[in-house]
Amino acid sequence: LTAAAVFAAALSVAAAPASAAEKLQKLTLSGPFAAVSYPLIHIAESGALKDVAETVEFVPWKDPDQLRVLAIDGKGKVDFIAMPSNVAANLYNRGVRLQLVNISTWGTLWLVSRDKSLKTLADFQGKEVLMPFRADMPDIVFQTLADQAGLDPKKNFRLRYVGSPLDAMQLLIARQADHAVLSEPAVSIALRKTKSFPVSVVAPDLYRSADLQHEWGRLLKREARIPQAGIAAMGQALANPKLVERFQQAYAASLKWCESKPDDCGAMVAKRVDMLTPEGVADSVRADNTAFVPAHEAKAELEFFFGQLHARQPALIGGKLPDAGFYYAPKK
Amino acid sequence: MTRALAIRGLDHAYALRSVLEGIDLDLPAGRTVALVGPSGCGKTTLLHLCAGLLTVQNGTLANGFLRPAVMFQQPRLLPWKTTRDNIALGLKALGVPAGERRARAEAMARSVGLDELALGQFPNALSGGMQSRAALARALALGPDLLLMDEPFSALDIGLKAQLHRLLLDHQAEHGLAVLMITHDLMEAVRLADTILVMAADPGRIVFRAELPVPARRRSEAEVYRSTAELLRQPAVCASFGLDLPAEAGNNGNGDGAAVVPLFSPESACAASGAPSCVSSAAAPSPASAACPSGPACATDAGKAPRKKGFSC
Amino acid sequence: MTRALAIRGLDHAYALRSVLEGIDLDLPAGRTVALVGPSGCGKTTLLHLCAGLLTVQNGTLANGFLRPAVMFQQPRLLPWKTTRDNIALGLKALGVPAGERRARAEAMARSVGLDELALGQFPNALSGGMQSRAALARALALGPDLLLMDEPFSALDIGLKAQLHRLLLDHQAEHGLAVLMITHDLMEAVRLADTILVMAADPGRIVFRAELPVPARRRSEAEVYRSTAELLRQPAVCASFGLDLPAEAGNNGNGDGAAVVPLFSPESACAASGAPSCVSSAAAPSPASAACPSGPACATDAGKAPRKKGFSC
Amino acid sequence: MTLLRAWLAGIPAYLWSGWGAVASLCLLLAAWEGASAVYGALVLPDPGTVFATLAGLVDSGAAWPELAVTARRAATGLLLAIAAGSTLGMLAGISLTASMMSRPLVTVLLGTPPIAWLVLAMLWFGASDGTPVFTVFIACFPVIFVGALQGTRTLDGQLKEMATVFRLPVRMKLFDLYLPHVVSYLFPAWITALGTSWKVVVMAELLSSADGVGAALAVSRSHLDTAATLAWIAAVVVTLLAVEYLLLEPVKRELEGWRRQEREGSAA
Amino acid sequence: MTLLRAWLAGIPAYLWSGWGAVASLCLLLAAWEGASAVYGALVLPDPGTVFATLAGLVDSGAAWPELAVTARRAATGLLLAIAAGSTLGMLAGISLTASMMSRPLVTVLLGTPPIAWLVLAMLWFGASDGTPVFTVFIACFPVIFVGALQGTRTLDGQLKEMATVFRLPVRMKLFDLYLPHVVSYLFPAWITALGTSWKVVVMAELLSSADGVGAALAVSRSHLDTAATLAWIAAVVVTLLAVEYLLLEPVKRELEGWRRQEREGSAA
Ligand SMILES: Nc1ncnc2c1ncn2[C@@H]1O[C@H](COP(=O)(O)OP(=O)(O)OP(=O)(O)O)[C@@H](O)[C@H]1O
Ligand SMILES: Nc1ncnc2c1ncn2[C@@H]1O[C@H](COP(=O)(O)OP(=O)(O)OP(=O)(O)O)[C@@H](O)[C@H]1O
Ligand SMILES: [Mg+2]
Ligand SMILES: [Mg+2]
Repeated sequence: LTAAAVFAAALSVAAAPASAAEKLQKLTLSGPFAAVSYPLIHIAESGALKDVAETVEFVPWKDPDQLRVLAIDGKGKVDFIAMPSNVAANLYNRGVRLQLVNISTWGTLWLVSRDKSLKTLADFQGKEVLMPFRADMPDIVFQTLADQAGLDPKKNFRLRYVGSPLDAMQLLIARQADHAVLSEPAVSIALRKTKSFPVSVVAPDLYRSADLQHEWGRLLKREARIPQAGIAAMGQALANPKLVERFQQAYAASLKWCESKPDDCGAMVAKRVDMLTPEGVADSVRADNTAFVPAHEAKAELEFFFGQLHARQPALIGGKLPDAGFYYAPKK
Repeated sequence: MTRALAIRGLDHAYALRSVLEGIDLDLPAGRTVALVGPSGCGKTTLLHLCAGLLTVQNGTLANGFLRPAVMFQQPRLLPWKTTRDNIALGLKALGVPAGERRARAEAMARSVGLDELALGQFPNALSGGMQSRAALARALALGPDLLLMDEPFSALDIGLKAQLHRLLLDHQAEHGLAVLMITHDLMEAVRLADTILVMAADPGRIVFRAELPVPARRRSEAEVYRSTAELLRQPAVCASFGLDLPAEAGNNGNGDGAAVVPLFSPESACAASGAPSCVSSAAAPSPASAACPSGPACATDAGKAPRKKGFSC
Repeated sequence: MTRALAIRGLDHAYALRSVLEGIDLDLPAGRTVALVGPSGCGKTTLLHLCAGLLTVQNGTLANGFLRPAVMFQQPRLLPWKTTRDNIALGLKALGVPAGERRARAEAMARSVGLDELALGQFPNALSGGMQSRAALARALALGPDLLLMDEPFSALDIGLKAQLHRLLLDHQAEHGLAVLMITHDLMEAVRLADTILVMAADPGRIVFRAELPVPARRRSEAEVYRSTAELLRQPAVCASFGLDLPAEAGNNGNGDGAAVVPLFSPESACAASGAPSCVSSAAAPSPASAACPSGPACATDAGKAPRKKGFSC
Repeated sequence: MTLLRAWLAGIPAYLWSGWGAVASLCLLLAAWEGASAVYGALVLPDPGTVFATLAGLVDSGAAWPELAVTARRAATGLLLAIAAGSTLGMLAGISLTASMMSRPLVTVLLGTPPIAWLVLAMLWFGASDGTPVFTVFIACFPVIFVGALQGTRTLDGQLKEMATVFRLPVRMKLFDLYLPHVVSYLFPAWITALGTSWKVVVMAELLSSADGVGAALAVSRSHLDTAATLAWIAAVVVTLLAVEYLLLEPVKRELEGWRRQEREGSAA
Repeated sequence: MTLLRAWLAGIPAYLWSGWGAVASLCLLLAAWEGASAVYGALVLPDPGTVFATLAGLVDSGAAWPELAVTARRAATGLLLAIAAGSTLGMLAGISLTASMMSRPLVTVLLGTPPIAWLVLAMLWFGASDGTPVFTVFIACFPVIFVGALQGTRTLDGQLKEMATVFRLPVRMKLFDLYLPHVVSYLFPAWITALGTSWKVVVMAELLSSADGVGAALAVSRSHLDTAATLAWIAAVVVTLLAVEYLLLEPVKRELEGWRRQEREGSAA
C-alpha cells in the first residue's frame, strides 16, 4: 500500500493552498457498494480532502429507504452522494435539492450465462433470464434493447424476476438458472466464486456473455456506453462551488488511481466493506467502464438515456425529464 | 346509615325472564335470616343482589353494613393459590401484614377443621367439603359484620356441620354479625335463624315468613324438630316445595302463591301444634310423611304438650 | 365377568400420603351401596377408583359392569354446550342419532325437573341445583347398569330430593341398576341403600358396615328414622364423625378406628333399639342430642316397639 | 343455517360496537397526517395523497389483480398453517411426549430468519406460488401450534375426567371437549397469524416474485414513489381489517357465545 | 428465594424430560444432513461443516461480539414489547371500550410490512440500536397484546365476582387474580415473541446495521459463503433454544405449578 500512501500524500500537499479560506467541520460522502463509490472510499481513506474538511466520512446506503432518509431536505447530512443517474433525476424531480456533478460509471450491465456461445441479446431468445429488481433501470435497459433488436421482451424471453442480485447469483451457482442480467461487482464476484474451489466442482464456469453497453451502442447506433451512475451534490456543497470543484478534482484523481491500481483499490474497498472481496473488486475495476465526465458535458447522453427510460417507465426518473438545474455547471 | 340490610319491593329479571318479584327483607345487625325455597327459585340471585354483584333493576336495596363477606354456592377458590393464601385473600385485600394474615388464616382454617397439610395444597387437591370449608374460612377470616352464605354446609358431614353451626353461633355472639344464609336443610334453618323466609318459584317471591323468638343458642333439639315439623305443615311451604299437603293441615287454606303469612308467633305455633300428624304417619305412611323426606316434621313427639322453655309458646 | 363390582384390599395414596387403606367392597347388580363418612376421608377417591379415573395402586378392583355412569361431586357440565346438549352428551358418545338423543335427553330433563327454558341455557345461567340435576340427568340418560354418584342430592331442596329419590328407586326397579352413592345425609343413605358403609378418615377405611334387608321401596318413614338413629348410636360411627357418643351407648366398646362391625343384622338392630335415648334428650338436651344435629336419631319414637314390617327385626 | 341466522341477527349490534374501532382508526389517520406534515412527502406522504393514489390504482384496475394474487397466496399459506398447526398442536398437547419432541422444532421454526428458508423454497418451488406460500406457512405454523398446544394443556382436568367416564370417542373429544376450549387460545394465535401472513407474503413477494402486492411494492419503492408504496401498504392493511372484522370476529363471537351469557349474568 | 430453590430442585427432572427435545433436534439434524446430501454443499452445506464453521467463528472470537450486540437489541425490544403488550393488553381486556379501540390498531401494527416503519425508524433512531429495537418492538408488541387481551377476557366470571366481593384492590386484582390466569395465554405469546424477536432483529440488521449477527449474515451471504451463513443462523437458533429452555421454560413450570398437581391427581 505504500504507493497509495505516497500518492495520497502528494495529492493533499498539492491541494493545500485551496483550503486556507474556510475549512468545513465535516464532509460526508455516501454511496452504494458499487464501482461509483470506490473513489469516494478512496477519498475518505486517503485524506484527499483533508484540506477542505476536518473529517471526511463515507456512509454507505444499501436500499432505497436509506437513500430516501439521506436525501431528506434540510437535514444536510450528506454532501456528495453517489447514485444511479436515473435515481438522481428521480429525486430531483421529487423536489429534493441536489445537482448532478459528474458521471463516472458508463455501464456495468452484463448478461451472465452458463453458455459460452451466447454473444448478443438476440442469442438469449426463448431462454429464461434472471432479472434482479422488476421495473428498475437494468430491466428497462434490457427491454429497450430487446425492443430495438426487434424482439418482444415479454414473449421472446422468459424473464424471471428475483429480489436482488444476490438471489440471482445464488440461483446461478445452484444451477437453478443459466442466465442472468447482473451488474458489477456482482458479475465479478459470481465469476470468482464459480471459478474457485469447491464451487467449480459443482457448477461449470459462468461467462460474461453479452455486454449490454456494447449492445446499447450497437442497437441504438451510438457510443457503446450508458451514463449509469455518478455523483450528486447536496446540502452544504450546493452553495459552495469551490467545494464542488475541489471534490471533482479529488474524485477524478481517485478514480484514476483505482483504474491504475485495481488490486490496491480492491484491498482498500474490501477493508471498508466486508461484503466485497478484494479480488471481486479488482476484477470489477478491470472490467467496468469508467470515465470521469462532468455532468454538463454528459448532458446530451443523459437526456437521451432518460428519454429512453421515460418512454417505458416514467416513474424511474420521477415522471419527467429533469430541467437544466439538475446538471451542475461550473461558473466560469 | 344504620347497620342493617333493608330490601323493599325488589324485582330482578335475567334478560326478559323475571326471576324475583316484590322481595321485602330486613336484616338488622346481629340477626340471622335463613332463606329456603325450591331449587332455581332465585335465592342465589337475591344473595348476589345483596352482595352488590347484580345491579338493582327495580325496588330498593339499602345495605348499611361496612364489611360484608360472601360465601358462594361454589367454593370459588383461586386455583393458583394454596389453601392458606386463599383463606388469607380477604385479609390481604384489607392490607393486613403478611405474618398476621398468615396466623389469622391458619387459626380460622383450624377452626373449620383444615389441617396443616391441607393449608399447603392447591384447591384442586382438596376434597369437596374441604373446599367449601376453605371458602367459609375465607369469609369468616375477614371478621365481617354481614355474612352472606349460599348453602354453606351442604357438602359437609353431620359431625362437621354441628361443629360449624357452633362456630357460627359463637362468632355471632362474639361479633354480633348479621347472617343471611341460604339452605336446603329446614332443620338447619330452624336451628340457626331468627327469621326464616320461604320462597316459591316462578317468579321467585317470599311466600312465608317465620319468626323464631328464642335465641338460636338456647334452642333445644326437641324444639328444633317441632318447629321444623310445624313449618312443614304450612300449606304455603308445602306448596312451594311441591310437597303434598299433610291431610289434616289442608284446611289452613290460601293455597300456593299466597301472600306472606306471619307465623311462629306464639299463638299460631300453638295452634298448629294442636294437630298431631305423626302417629298416623308412623302407623301407615300417609302421603304427608312420604312427601316430607327430611322427615323430623312428622317425627315430633305427638304425645308431648308444647313446653314453655325455648320457644315462647 | 359377572355384573358386579368387587374391591379387595384397595389402598390409595396421593404422592406419599395414604388416603385409602384396605377397602373391601362388593356391589352386585341391582343393589345400592351408600358410602358415608367425614369430609376428606377419601370417599370421592374411592368413587374415582371405581370409575377407573385413578389407577389402582394396591389391591384389586374388578368392575364387571358394562355401562357405568358417573355423577361427580361438581356438576362438570361443558360450559360451551346448552343444558340439552350436556344431558345428551353420553348418548352422543354412544352414537345415538340426534333426534332420538334429543328426545331422550328432554324426557330425562323433565323427570329431574328441568324445563324447556333451562334446556336451552348454558350451564353458567343455571342455578346450582339445576346444574346438579343436569349432571344427574346426563348420567341417568345413558341407561347405565352401574351408577356412581357423589353427593347427588346435596344441592337440592327437600321436595326435589324426595322426587328424585322416587325417580332413582323406580329406575332401579325397572333396569336393575347397581348404585354406589356418596352422601352426607344418613337418613338418605338409610332410605335408599341396601348396604351402608361408614368410613373414617386418616387413612380412609371402612369402619362400619350396615345391611338393610328390606327393599328400599318398602321401607316406611318410621323405620328409616329408627334405623338412622340406631346407626348414630354405633360407637364406630359416632367416632368417625367426631360426634360425642350417646351416653347410654358408650358401653358398646371398641372405640374408634375399629374393625368392621357387621350391624343391622336383625339381632343387633333389635338389641340396639332396646336403649331409648330420646326421652331424656327431649327433657334436657344431653350431649348426645347436641352432638347428633341431623337429629332424627334422637327423635325416634321411644315409646313404640320395633315392628316387624319393613325392617326385619 | 342456524349459524348464518345468528350471524345475521348479530350484525346491528356488531356494527354499532364498530364505532369504537372506527374512532381509533381515525385517530391513527390524524397521527399519520401530523407526522407527514413534519417529515415531508418524500418520507411520509399524507393520508389524503396516499388514499387518492390507492383510488387511482383501484380505478385503473391495477390493484385488483395484484391484491388477488397476494390474497390467494396469503390465504393458502394461512389455511395450511391453521390446519396443520391446530391439529398437530392439539395432538402435541394431548401427548406429553409429542409435546416434548415438537417444542424445540417449533422454536427452530420460529427463530430461523426467513432468508434461510428462501433458498430452499426457491429450490423446491421455483418461481411458482410455492415460495411465498411456503414462507407464510413457515411463519404462521409455529404461532398456531404453540397456541393450540397451550390451549390443549390447560383444559380443565375435571372435564377431561368427565369425558373419560362418558367414554367420548376421539372425534367427540376433539370437537366437543378440546376444541371449544382451545379455540380461546387459537383466536389470538389466528389473529396473529392472519396479520403475519399478509406481512410475510408481501415481504416474500418483495424479495422473490414478479407479481402480487409485494412485487408492486418493490417497484414503487425502487422508484422512490412513496405515495404508491404507502398506497399498496394501505391496501394490504385495509384488506386485513376487512378480513378480520367481517370474517374472523363474527366467527369468534359465534364460537364464544357461551361466554357472553356469563358476562351478562354478572354486572361486576 | 423460594422460587430459586424450587427452580434448582426441579432441575434433574427437567433435564431428564429434556431428552425428548434432544432426540427431536437430532432428528432435525439428520434431516438436514440428508437434504444436504441431496442438494450438494453449495446449496445446503451439511451440519458438520456448518458447526465446524460456527466453532471457528467462536474460537476466533468473531462470534461473541456480534451475538452480544444482537442479543442486546433483541432483548431490549422484546422486554419493551412484553412490558407494554402485557400491561396494555390486560387493561384492554378489562375495559370493553379500550378493547374496541385498540383492536384495529393492533391489526394495523400486525399487518403492516416492516418496510413501512423502517424509514421512520431510521429517521428517528438513525444508525443507533434504536432501529432494530423499534422493529422488534413493533413486531412483538401486537402478538403479546392480543394474548393478554384474550387471556383477560376469558377469566372465569365467578372468580371476578369473588374478587369484587372481597374488594381486592387494583394491584391485587392484577397480580393475584388476572395475571395467574392470563399467564397461560401470555406464554404462547411470549414464546412466539421470543422467536420473532430474534428473527426480526437479524432481518433488521441485515438491512440496516453495520454490526450484529444480521450484518455478519449479510456479509457471508454476499460472499455466497453458505456455510458461514448457516453457521450464523445456527448460532441464532442455538441461542434461542438456550434462552427458551434455560429461562422461559423453568419460569413457566414455576408459574404453572398449580396445574401440575391437577395433572398428577388424575390419571386419566
Ligand atoms: N389430586 C389430589 N392430590 C392430592 N391430594 C388429594 C387429591 N385429591 C384429594 N386429595 C386428598 O385426599 C383426601 C380425600 O379426598 P376425597 O376427595 O376423596 O375426600 P371425600 O371423602 O370425597 O371428602 P368430601 O366429603 O369433602 O368430598 C383429602 O384429604 C384430599 O386432600
Ligand atoms: N346468569 C344468568 N342468566 C340467566 N338466567 C339465570 C342466570 N343465573 C340464574 N338464572 C336463572 O335464574 C333462576 C334463579 O337462579 P338462582 O341461582 O338464583 O336459583 P337458586 O334459588 O339459587 O337455586 P339453587 O337452590 O338451585 O341454587 C334460575 O331459573 C336460573 O335459570
Ligand atoms: Mg343457588
Ligand atoms: Mg368428595
